Amino acid sequence: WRVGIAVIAKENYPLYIRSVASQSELKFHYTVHTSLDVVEEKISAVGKSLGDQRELYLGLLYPTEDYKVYGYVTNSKVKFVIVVDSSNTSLRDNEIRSMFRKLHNSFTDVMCNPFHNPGDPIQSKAFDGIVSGMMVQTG
Amino acid sequence: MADEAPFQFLHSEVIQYVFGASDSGDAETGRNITKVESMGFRVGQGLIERLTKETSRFKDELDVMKFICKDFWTCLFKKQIDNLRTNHQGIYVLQDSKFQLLSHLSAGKQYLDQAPKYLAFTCGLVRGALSNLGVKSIVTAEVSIMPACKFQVMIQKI
Amino acid sequence: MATSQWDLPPELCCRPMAFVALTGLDVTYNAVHRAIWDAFCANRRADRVPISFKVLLGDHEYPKCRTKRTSYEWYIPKGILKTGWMNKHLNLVPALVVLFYELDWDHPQWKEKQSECATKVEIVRTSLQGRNTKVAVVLIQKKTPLPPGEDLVASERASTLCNACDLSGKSLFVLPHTDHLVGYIIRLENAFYEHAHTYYYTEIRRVKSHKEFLNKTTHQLLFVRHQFKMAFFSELKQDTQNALKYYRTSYSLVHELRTHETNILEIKTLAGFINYKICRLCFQHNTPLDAIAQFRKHIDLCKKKIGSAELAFEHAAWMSKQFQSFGELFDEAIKLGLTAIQTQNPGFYYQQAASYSQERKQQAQQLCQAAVNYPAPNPLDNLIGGLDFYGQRPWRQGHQSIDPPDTEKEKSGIVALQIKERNVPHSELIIALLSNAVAQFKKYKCPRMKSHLMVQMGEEYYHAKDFAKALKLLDYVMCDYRTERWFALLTSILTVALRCAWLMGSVRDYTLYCMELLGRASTLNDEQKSRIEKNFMKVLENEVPDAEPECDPSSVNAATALWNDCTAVTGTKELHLEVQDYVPFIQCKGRFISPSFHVDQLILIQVFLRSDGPHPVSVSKLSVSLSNQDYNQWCVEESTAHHNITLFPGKPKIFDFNFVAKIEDVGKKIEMTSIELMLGGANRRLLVVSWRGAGGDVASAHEALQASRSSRRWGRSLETDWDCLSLQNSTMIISRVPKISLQLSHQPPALTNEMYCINITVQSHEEGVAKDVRLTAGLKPGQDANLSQTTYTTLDGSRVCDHSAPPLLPDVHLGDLHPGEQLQTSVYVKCVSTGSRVFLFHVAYTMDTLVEGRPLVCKCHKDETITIETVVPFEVSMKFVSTKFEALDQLPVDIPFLLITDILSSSSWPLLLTSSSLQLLHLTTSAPQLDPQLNSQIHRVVLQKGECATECFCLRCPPLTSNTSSTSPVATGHYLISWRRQSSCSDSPQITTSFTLPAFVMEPVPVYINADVPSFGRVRESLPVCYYIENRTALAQEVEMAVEPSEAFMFSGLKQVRLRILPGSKQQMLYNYYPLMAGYQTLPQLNVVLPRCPSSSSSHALRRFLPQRIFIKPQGQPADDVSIAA
Amino acid sequence: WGREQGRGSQGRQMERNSELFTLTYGALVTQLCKDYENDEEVNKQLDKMGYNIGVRLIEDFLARSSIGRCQDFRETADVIAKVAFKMYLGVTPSVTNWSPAGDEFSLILENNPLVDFVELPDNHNTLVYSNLLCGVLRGALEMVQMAVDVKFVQDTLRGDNVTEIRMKFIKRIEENLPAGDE
Repeated sequence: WRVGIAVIAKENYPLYIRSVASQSELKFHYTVHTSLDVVEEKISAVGKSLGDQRELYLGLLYPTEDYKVYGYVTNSKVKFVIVVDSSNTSLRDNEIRSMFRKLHNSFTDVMCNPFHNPGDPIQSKAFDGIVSGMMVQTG
Repeated sequence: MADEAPFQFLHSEVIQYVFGASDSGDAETGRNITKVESMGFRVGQGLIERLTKETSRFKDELDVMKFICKDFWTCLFKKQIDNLRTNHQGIYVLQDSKFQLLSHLSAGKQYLDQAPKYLAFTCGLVRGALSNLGVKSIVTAEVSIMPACKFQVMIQKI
Repeated sequence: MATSQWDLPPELCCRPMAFVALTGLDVTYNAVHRAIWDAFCANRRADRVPISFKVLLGDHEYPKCRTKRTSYEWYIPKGILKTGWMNKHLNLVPALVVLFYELDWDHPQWKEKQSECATKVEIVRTSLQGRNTKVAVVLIQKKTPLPPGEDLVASERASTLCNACDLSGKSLFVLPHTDHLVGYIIRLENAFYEHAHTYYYTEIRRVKSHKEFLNKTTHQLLFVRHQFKMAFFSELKQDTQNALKYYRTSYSLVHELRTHETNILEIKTLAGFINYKICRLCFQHNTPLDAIAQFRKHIDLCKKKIGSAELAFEHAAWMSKQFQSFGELFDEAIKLGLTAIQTQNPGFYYQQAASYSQERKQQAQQLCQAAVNYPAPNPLDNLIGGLDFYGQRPWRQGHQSIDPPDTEKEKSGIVALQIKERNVPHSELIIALLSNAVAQFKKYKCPRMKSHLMVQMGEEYYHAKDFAKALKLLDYVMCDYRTERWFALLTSILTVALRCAWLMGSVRDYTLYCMELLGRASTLNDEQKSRIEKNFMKVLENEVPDAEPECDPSSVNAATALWNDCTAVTGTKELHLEVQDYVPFIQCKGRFISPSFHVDQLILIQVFLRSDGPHPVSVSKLSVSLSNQDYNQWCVEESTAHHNITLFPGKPKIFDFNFVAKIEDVGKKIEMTSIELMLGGANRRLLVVSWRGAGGDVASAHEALQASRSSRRWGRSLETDWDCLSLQNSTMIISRVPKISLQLSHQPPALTNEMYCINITVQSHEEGVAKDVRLTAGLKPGQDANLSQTTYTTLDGSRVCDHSAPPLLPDVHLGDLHPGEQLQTSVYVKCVSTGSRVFLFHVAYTMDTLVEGRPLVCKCHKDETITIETVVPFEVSMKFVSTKFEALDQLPVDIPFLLITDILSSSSWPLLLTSSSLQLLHLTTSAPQLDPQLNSQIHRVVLQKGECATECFCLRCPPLTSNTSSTSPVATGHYLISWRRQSSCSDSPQITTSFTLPAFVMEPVPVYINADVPSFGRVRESLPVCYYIENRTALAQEVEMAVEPSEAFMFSGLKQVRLRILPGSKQQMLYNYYPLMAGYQTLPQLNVVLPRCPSSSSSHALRRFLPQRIFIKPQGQPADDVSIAA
Repeated sequence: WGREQGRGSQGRQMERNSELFTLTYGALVTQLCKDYENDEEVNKQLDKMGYNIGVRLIEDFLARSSIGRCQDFRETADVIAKVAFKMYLGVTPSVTNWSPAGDEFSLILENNPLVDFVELPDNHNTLVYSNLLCGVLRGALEMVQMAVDVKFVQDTLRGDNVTEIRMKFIKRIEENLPAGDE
């Protein structure tokens, strides 16, 4: 996969996972799941140290040979994870940021849909649309 | 734009709908209170999600509470909570000396028994907001003299 | 693990140290030499200079030095770095050769010795032809040398010796063989270190000097080589800063080389070497970030340098090794105190190494199948021991031009390598790396990363056909993914686990995984599920399930055999599966429909079953086990010939069970301990699926929570409501609701010590006879302990109960109670202390009832409690006063005085005081002989609240006997009052309350003076007053007495008199007073003095028993007998 | 409508509060969906509740906007669109599609605040999500002696690109009888 996007519930189970698959879908799942280690660590760090960064954007979680994993956590402890191919050097940090912001906005609308049950997997055309847009843009 | 009016009309209509005209038994009333409360809960979840979009992550419980008293309350009722007190053991008392949803009930004893109906939704709002911010709680409210109102938040430690 | 061609050579990985050769030491036979050698090499601590010593023979042959090339004109290098080079400078070519020679300054044959030494030196020099290696001489001496300069002989001989061996003075050392050996040695080796330094310095200079001869076109290899050599020498010189500098340049140069098929391996190899050195030094300099940066650069530069496609696996292998060795360096640094972080720790590098090994394996599998038979002659074994350049091909060493010299050789070489690769234990390598990574991630708080790697390990074990290990790992991590609800991942793990289970013929695991893969947590598509379901059914039918797809065919046969064996076993095969901790395709939820039942109600249990599998499943038996097994019989459902239980996909089925609770379970909890479901069965395989408690599984709790909040329409059908079905795994059995009423009547408050009466009326509203009605009444248990000490309960109100009566009366039989009847009884409680008490009235009885036609004898009971206050009935105050009503602080002996008692009622109910009495101690009545016991003055007196009754008794203390005479207070007895409530019936017992009279000190009166005075006088009429003086002492007493004049009286009689009174006798003095005024008058004061014993008492003290005043009536009135007490 | 043209904190504030309204309405609708058997009944209930609001809202409206009696239905239409909707929902629907008789017209909402964020699930294909509005209009107008018939004919929620409310004048209520709930 060249790029993948995932939304993870407060309790760390997947709410939404989508990737432009060029490699195995499964590997993407694993990548997102393992990245939660770092996310959790960063979240728990808040308030502990003085110089804790409390931005929602968590930045690059960890670099690996073939992809970069970025993280973002809402105040409701819902996590967004964006994974891009490490060969994809075109993406600047602030582009990633704006992707996350878009995701967050769209996610908030989903949360406000009275027919959506928070905690259920995300089934929303609007959200799908936003994500597809990003896939095209970055993929 | 008279922006609080639609909500107030809607709110009291919701109360009307759920509780009906006649005053039914305690058990029934209890169930209805829960119903309204859970509606508030869901709305609170949604609102807080929007409200905290730009704010940076919270430091701790107290930080969250302050946010509820300031920004959240302002968003709901265009005013802040007048007084926040805590025993530092997970109990917070939020006092609103002029609570919007009671202001139209004319003051005086005879309405005091009606008050709980009009507080349930807001209790739900607060509980929903908190739970979405990862703070499990029980929220109750009490009125001593209209339209002043105390909301008590009891944090559930898991 | 055997060393492979990809391992870095030890000469590269070791820490280079200056090499110094020691000659002239015979360490085997010569003890002194042995000692010296040990001092050099034995336990070298870090503070010693980094030198590696070797003992060599004096005539040791050092590697020949090639004659130095004067021009590089026609020289084409054959490779970058000779394989021998590093080792040569580490172990073969010394920086310094030290010759040890035993010679004391005052040696007799000095001359001979000196020349012998010189020749030895010469031999060494010749064998070092052309090298810059230094030579030094150490004289081993027996004598301790004198301080420098003092031993003239020594200095003189030293210089001659230097000349003889043509050594500089700096190269001649003396080693006195004394007890300070180590000290000397350390000084020596520091000196050697100096020499080594200069040696390597010159070597570096030498290599540098070649530079100007080189040209960029033909000698790029040499640029790399020379930089490397300088770096290496710098390391030997312990100049790591410069070493790093040289290595870096060398590294960039190596990448400037033009790469092509034939040299790419060599370039990568060298790049790898240099990179390793750089990273290692960076860590050593504690600049880990530089190390990481260098490594990243290295990888980015080399990633794409794959080389020939047929040998792609080599590249993967090499990459893997790069990551592994960096990981090791990193780990090493951490062991030396570097701190790593979660996102930057060696684990990542091991993991990457592993993934490259996996890549290697895949490529090997693709590329190496083709190769058939190993080419002969073997292109890989090279006649002249090993390669002479690192990273070259054995079949074309030294070849540097772009295309291979001999395409045939090239081909066979490749084939040989491919065939060789086939024998590489890839999985073994991968697993080793993975487990390294696991260890790291465990350390750096990455549980999920850890699990992921363990999954990979499991899968690798599976590929390596070690199914047992694979299954163990997978089963271990599965639950993490299950509980965190990552079902896609869970499914993939399960599928591998399923294969393992099948291949091992492990029926249990196989069935379990089938059940979960068919369940809602599985992301398999329908036909995959159908396939698995088919196999699942086969297991139930005791047939051999089909092999999983992708199972490696070679293992399939073996597995099939295993299955055949275990199906062959005769008899019904039972298989028990605990599925609670999984997400099985059959869901089960049980509940008591109410959290509590009355014992006379039918207890209802509902069990909901639902299958998520693709096809209907038939169940042979469903049973619920309860905490009390006796009920289990009622909670069984079996499918029979005409009715068989079938679960249709997604269609929940409800099973209702009911039973009647046992009496002995009243007040107890009944819990579901488990729910069991039987599939298959008779002469096939019997599968018993069981859930703990009331069922549910790993996923159901979350589903329930979500369902509760969802906006779906509930209550439409079970299908939709399934998720929000909640479990209720226990119920409380409570006793039958009593149909009797219980009334209590009494008159609070209770009075202390009275027999307080409580009337109880039990009224039956039962349809049947309430049998064996029993009353338990009295103090409610569990109150303040001393209440039970001060409360007594009895049924007998006719007499005051004693301490034997219990606080609580248990099980008073009241007989049977017929419908509509009522019965009454009274209970009496006696509270001897005030305060409030809670009293319990518990009426129990048994009823014969029918529950669903089944007879049931149930116990019912009704409780009432009342709180009763106990107060004192009255306050009693008692005081002793003199006959003149003056308060007494002591009791005068043998002189009458008064006891006055006040009884103040504080009871809200009228009290009847029947009588009172005194129990005297040390006291008697004033005139015992007249009336021996006092009779009560209260008799059937009724006191309302606040009213008071008073009694007065005249008492006296009998004359002191020796034993009673004391100055300490003595008890004077008790005052007893008998009483009861006026309201209480006449035959109800009297309560006697006793009060202790105050204790007093008895006061003997030695001389008692009293007077007879009429009750009144009349103005101008004679008034006779008679004084008595009684001497109670044992001595005769002189008494002087005088009457003071008074304006109220005239009197006749002795105005002043002096008389003596014998012991025990009494003197009488008569005075005739003549009152002058009417009204209360003070009598003339009588002054008494006892000259004999003035101490005994003041005249006042003597006077205190005398009346002081008297009433004088006016004149001329008729006498009446109104008497007024004086 | 505040959200699109974010007008600083003032506008945001208003937006926030209208969110409270919007979300509360959403909660109400879903609650009704739980309480009632089918969408039709939910629609009916929404209309009824709207009516109850309408009859009370009208005083508030007249008080806020010192507007006197309307001469005719056209004027009423304008007041509803330009004043009422603006005042309470912050949107100004356009008034179009007058029937020749001038007794029927459409309110076209480019943007319906009630349905922000809403995505209808498939099992609610007959739900008229915003039906409350019909009730409100009906109730309010009845208080000013106008019996009207109000219904949604287009809805963005159903994929139409605008939301259209159709209003039909029925009759003038002559005697000023107190309007009770129905």
